[in-house]
Amino acid sequence: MHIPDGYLSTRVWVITDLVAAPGIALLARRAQAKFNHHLIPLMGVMGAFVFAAQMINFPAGNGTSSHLVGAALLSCLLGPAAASIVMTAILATQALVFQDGGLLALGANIFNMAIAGVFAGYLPYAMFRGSRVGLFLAGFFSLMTAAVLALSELLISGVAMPPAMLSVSFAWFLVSAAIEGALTLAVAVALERIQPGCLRKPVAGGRAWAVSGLAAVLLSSAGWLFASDRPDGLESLALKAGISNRVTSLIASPFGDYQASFVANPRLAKSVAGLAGILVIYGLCMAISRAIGATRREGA
Amino acid sequence: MRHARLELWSRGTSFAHRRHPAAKILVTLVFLIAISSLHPSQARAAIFYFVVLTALASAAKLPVPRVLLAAAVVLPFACVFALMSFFAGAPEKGIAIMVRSWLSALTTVLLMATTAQPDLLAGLEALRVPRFLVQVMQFLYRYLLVLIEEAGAMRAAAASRAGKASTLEFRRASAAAGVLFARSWGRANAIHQAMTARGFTGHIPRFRVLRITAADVWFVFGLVGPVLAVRLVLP
Amino acid sequence: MSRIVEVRELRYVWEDGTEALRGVDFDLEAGETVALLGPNGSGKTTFALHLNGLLKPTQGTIKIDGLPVIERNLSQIRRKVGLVFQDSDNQLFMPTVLEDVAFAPMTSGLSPEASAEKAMDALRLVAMDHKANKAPWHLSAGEKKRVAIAGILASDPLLLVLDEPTTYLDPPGQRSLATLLSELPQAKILITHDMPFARMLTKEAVFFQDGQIAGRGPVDQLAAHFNW
Amino acid sequence: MSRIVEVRELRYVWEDGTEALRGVDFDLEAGETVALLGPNGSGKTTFALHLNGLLKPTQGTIKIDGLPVIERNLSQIRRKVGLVFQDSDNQLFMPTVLEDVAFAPMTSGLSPEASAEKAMDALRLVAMDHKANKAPWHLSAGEKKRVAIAGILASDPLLLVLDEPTTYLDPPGQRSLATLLSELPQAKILITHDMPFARMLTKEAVFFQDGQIAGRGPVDQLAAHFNW
Ligand SMILES: Nc1ncnc2c1ncn2[C@@H]1O[C@H](COP(=O)(O)OP(=O)(O)OP(=O)(O)O)[C@@H](O)[C@H]1O
Ligand SMILES: Nc1ncnc2c1ncn2[C@@H]1O[C@H](COP(=O)(O)OP(=O)(O)OP(=O)(O)O)[C@@H](O)[C@H]1O
Ligand SMILES: [Mg+2]
Ligand SMILES: [Mg+2]
Repeated sequence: MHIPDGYLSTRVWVITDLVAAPGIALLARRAQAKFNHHLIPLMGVMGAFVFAAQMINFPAGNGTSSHLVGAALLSCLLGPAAASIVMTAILATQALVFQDGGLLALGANIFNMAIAGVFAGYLPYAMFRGSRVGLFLAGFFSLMTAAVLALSELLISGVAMPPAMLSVSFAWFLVSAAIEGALTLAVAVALERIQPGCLRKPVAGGRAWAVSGLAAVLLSSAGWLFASDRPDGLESLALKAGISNRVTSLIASPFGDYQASFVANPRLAKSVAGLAGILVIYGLCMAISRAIGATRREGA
Repeated sequence: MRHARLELWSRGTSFAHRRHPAAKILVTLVFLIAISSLHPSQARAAIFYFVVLTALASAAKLPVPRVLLAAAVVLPFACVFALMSFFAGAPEKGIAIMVRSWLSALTTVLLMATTAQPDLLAGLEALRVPRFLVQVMQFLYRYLLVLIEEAGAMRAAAASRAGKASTLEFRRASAAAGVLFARSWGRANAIHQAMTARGFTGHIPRFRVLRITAADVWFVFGLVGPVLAVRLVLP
Repeated sequence: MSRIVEVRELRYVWEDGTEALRGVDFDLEAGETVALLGPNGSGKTTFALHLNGLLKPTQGTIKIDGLPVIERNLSQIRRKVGLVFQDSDNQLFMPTVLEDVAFAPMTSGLSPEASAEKAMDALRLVAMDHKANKAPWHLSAGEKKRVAIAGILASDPLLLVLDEPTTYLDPPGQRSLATLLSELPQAKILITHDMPFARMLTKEAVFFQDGQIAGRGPVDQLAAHFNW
Repeated sequence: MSRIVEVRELRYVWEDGTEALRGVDFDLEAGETVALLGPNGSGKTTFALHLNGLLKPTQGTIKIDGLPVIERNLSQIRRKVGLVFQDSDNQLFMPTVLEDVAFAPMTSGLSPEASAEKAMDALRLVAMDHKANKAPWHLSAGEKKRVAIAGILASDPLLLVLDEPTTYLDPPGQRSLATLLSELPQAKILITHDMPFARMLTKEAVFFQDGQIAGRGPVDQLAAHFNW
């Protein structure tokens, strides 16, 4: 699930970083606005709790055991915006301290798990008004979304994979997602028993957020499928659908051709494109934080 | 555990340890970008990066073999993909993934092994990562050990009174997760109380003012230059 | 002498219905030191948490240095009251010892340099200045306790509230803590089960029982009366 | 008399390189009680964690009741050794006090009713039967300690290892714990900084220093020698 560095093509990691960075900046602002200053230690400790909870082994039958991933649980506990920030902090810590997941790939991992995974979990939770079905589906969809996104990013990046592996992967995802659903439900029930009222009741506004979040997820994942420049694994799939060519030419926007054509050497071009991508992300974040700072001063 | 070793290394005082964390993060990113686009055919560039990274590790007075080993944690996962590439008829792609992910991990390990955790956070803040996120990371790291230790101790306590932890069934395990949560929640409240008691009103001040020196500038250009030049020159 | 603490008819009920405090009246004058004794679960910690507004009374009033402990005054109150918690892990939350101790001076608006200097002075008082740049989670239990105390000293409180400060300290550590505290001029409330330690620091004690004050007087007399 | 504990040349290095134990030899006969004294950070807790295999020696061997402490024997060993952790928060992991204390009897195969009864007996011994249905993390610090001790008593071990069992206990609690322990026939290893408590329970002590045993002998003699 945690994509390390070295797997993703320049295009994929640049785009995911471009989506994730401002997304997280916005969510950080939202989470910060919503709670009082109680929030910082609470979110940090909840992140540590998810880390620690991953140490608890759940026997999954036939001698194997499994552990919680936690994105869905966090979104039921803290609401989606705060949960996204906590997951981001977890992913960054895992990448830096434990080399679990890459740094350039951090954007992709954040997008898959901290944004898409969290919102995909919150949507069913909100739709089923926090019932048990909702909790199970939260875990299920959260993991499924994150896993499918990770897989498509790898495929788009041109990671070679025998076609048979694809169906095996999907079967495996289904099983893991079902386990995550069961764990989310079991742990949430235990929490409610121990500390009644700790799960956040989904609010009306939260539902709108969840819907738009999921829509964004679906749109952008579809976008990547088509933006793919070397769709080894997905190639056959897309070709069968007969849409690949049409859409690729459709999306051939200036940015699609971002490989800085003025640099002759194609390999250097990739590095330069990467650097340029970083600069763009950086600039975007600066602009957003400026904007946030400005609105906050106005508000104060 | 991994973090213990990295933390131990990060307390060194070498030239690399003393560089501004933001400078080190920048250099790390440049290395990662260069490495991430290495092609299967570019063995010479890969070797060059390996040599530079190893030289940096030894200049930072780190135990080079153990650093190399620490970066190798990513290899088992990469092996799976290498095998898949092999079966998909593109073995060279698999090799490239293994090389790239190992070199990338090596770069990250070097960053962490030469940067103490508070400095790293200060560096992230200097690069304008949202302060709010950085502070959540600070608390996460601070209580990571405490809670992992508590979870471990709970497991041990169960084990020491029951023979074997695996006799816990699914429901007991979820009860344990629930207790861990309740205690984490309680701890978060206690921490907030302690912070409030000492004047916290939503803003955590920092006074470790790190200044960018000429040495930092040399450090960045001295490394970024060759790294990019090699990508340009070597076929 | 001015009155530092004035508590009237304080009641507190925990969320799960436990009545932890059931009408407590308590006074403390400037510079005085008093030991809070009493059985486990008698409400001492709950009482201490009220003194700087961390818990809101279910009923009753509290004044610190003449100032009512209410929302509006909290930031002033918290500058006056230094609370050393039972668990130092909860108290030390910054990435380094120095930053942690400098936290209170910094938030009170001092410059970084002045804060650092003040923090170093406090660390010297507890003999921990040589570990200023360590991470708090690398310290032994006793060292953590010392740093927690330094963090309180650095904030120059009017009143020190110490909740079982000798736990986990080895005997020499306990003695040096007693010496340090006895040299500080502030008013002190000392929650402890360690009678020799209490005797080293004060003659005056209060005895808690079932959320009420069951007696006030000389340590030895209370100890004899409650068979302590 | 049979030998309950036999430790030879025990060394332990923590992950971060701290040498916590540097060659410890230690013996204990059935029914004997010994106090482990020594400064903060001298390795006492690390030593205790080895006795039921929670830590694996970097070097050296440990035998409990003649049985080597190795993976294969752990479930037997753990039934023989009852460990009261330094931090009772780490020890209480079930949702209610009663369930926690009944945990060991339950897993040893007793019926739920018999386990609950056994647990209630143990809770009565530490005067905590009236809080049987409370959540452990809602207890006061001393109450937690009592429950932790009850959890060990309910498991009927051969050897009791108590890591600072008097922390947070009120003086009557300390005395009744001393009485209770002195009436138990088991062998006991008592880690403590509380000298009066140590003296109440045993004449024999071991002094840890820098991960080694720096002396073994009568409590008073060691205390005088190490200025304790
Ligand atoms: N968070 C909580 N929720 C519910 N009840 C609590 C909570 N904390 C404490 N209590 C209860 O309130 C009462 C008073 O607890 P308190 O911690 O003030 O006791 P104490 O005098 O400090 O005891 P000790 O000497 O053991 O520290 C006890 O009965 C305890 O069980
Ligand atoms: N988890 C750990 N990781 C690294 N070092 C540790 C760890 N736990 C303890 N140590 C170190 O090992 C040494 C021995 O610690 P230990 O906890 O055994 O001391 P102790 O004698 O029980 O002290 P105290 O009286 O304070 O409880 C200390 O130097 C301590 O810093
Ligand atoms: Mg208390
Ligand atoms: Mg200890």
